[in-house]
Amino acid sequence: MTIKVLYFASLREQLGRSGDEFDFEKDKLSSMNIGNLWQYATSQSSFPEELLVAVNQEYTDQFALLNDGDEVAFFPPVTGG
Amino acid sequence: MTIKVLYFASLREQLGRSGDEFDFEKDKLSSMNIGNLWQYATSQSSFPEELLVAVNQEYTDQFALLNDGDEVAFFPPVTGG
Amino acid sequence: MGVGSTVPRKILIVEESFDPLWLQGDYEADSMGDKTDYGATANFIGTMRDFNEGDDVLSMTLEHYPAMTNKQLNEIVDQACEKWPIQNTLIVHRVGEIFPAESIVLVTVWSAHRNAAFDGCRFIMEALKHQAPFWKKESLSEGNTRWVAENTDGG
Amino acid sequence: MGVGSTVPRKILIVEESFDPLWLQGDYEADSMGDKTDYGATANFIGTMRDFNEGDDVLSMTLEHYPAMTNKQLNEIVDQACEKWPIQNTLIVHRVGEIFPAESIVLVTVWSAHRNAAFDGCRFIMEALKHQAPFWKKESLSEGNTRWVAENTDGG
Repeated sequence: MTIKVLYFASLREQLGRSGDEFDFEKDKLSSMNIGNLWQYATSQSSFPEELLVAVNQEYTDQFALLNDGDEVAFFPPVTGG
Repeated sequence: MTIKVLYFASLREQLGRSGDEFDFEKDKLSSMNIGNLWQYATSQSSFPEELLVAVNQEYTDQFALLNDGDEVAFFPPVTGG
Repeated sequence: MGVGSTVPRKILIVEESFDPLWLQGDYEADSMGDKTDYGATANFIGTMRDFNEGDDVLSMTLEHYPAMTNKQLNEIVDQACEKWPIQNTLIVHRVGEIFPAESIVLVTVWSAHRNAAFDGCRFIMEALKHQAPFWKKESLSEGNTRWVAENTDGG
Repeated sequence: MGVGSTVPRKILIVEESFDPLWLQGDYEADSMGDKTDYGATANFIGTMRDFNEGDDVLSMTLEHYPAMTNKQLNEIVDQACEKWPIQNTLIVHRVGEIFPAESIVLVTVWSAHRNAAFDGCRFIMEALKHQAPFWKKESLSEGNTRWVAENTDGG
């Protein structure tokens, strides 16, 4: 069960990497939500209030569940335009 | 005492002319307002509700008074842009 | 007169077909070319359609009251500049005979901030439609002509 | 998917300096050149300023999340097209290193009616600012860099 994780902008710089690729057991993945993945990937105990998250390029929240092959992106508030 | 009157668009076509130039006695002019001028110039007894009027290129209404040398313009609703 | 009247602007009444984007670029290069403090430009282009009120329109003739047009458009820009922090404005309006797909009007507003550019551009455009002394006469495909009766709100 | 997704649009992410007015004219000629039924075009151009939060900004670097950028911008256009009768939309957004007075973003909306063009353009621009995954990092004149924290409403 593969999960691809991407980090952007200031978060990418803080973590010192632009992404991770994880291989979870099926049982473990089905018990995880986005908040758990964030803790697992970054060792940060809480989910920052302003942190944005997208699964497969669509916005979602920390309570969303995960599926095999998902691309999960964490990033700070967007500042385009 | 000279008053220049201009007519635009459909009003110009209805009247068959683009303007008039009137020379009034001082006493007569000082007793006239725009509504009176409209009647005098067009022989129309009432001031049409949608008719617009400008004196010296600024919008005003039928109750405004006149001064020597004024340029008075009557026209239908504007439709630019 | 308030601060509005000191804000730069260009107001152009043209009798020939014009390219609004080219005029905007040209004016921007001339009057804003050395500036790096505007963050927002909003424009509106009105284009002649080939239909109106259910009829095919072959061409239009735009009449105006030159002395008043200029005065009114300047006053409208002044009003916008007193409401919003506008840095520059360009207004171009066509007169004479005009054909479908040709540009009728361009309003461009430059500002440091996007709300001012959006609001200012729309304010000027609405005020122009309701106050500037222009009149449109349509030539219909049936061979007759008619004056456009009134501008609608936002139509 | 509603009617919105069938409305033509072009979404362009560019890594080099671009001329928004030229791109708009070029796209209009390509995709609207044979049309005589649009009466209103509204656009917004965002330009890099040389100051922000009281500091001199020498340049900016724009990062984005390519796969999501495209998806989000298309969804924003779809939403606009379901709200208003929009005929066509052009969005151009710059990424990479950018300097003062260069264009960051262009949003153009074509419609038969001016309210739809104005409202649609502004809706897309606001949604882009708050939803599209772009991030700006400023290089300041003191030699340091900083990430822009947040887009303001209409700033």
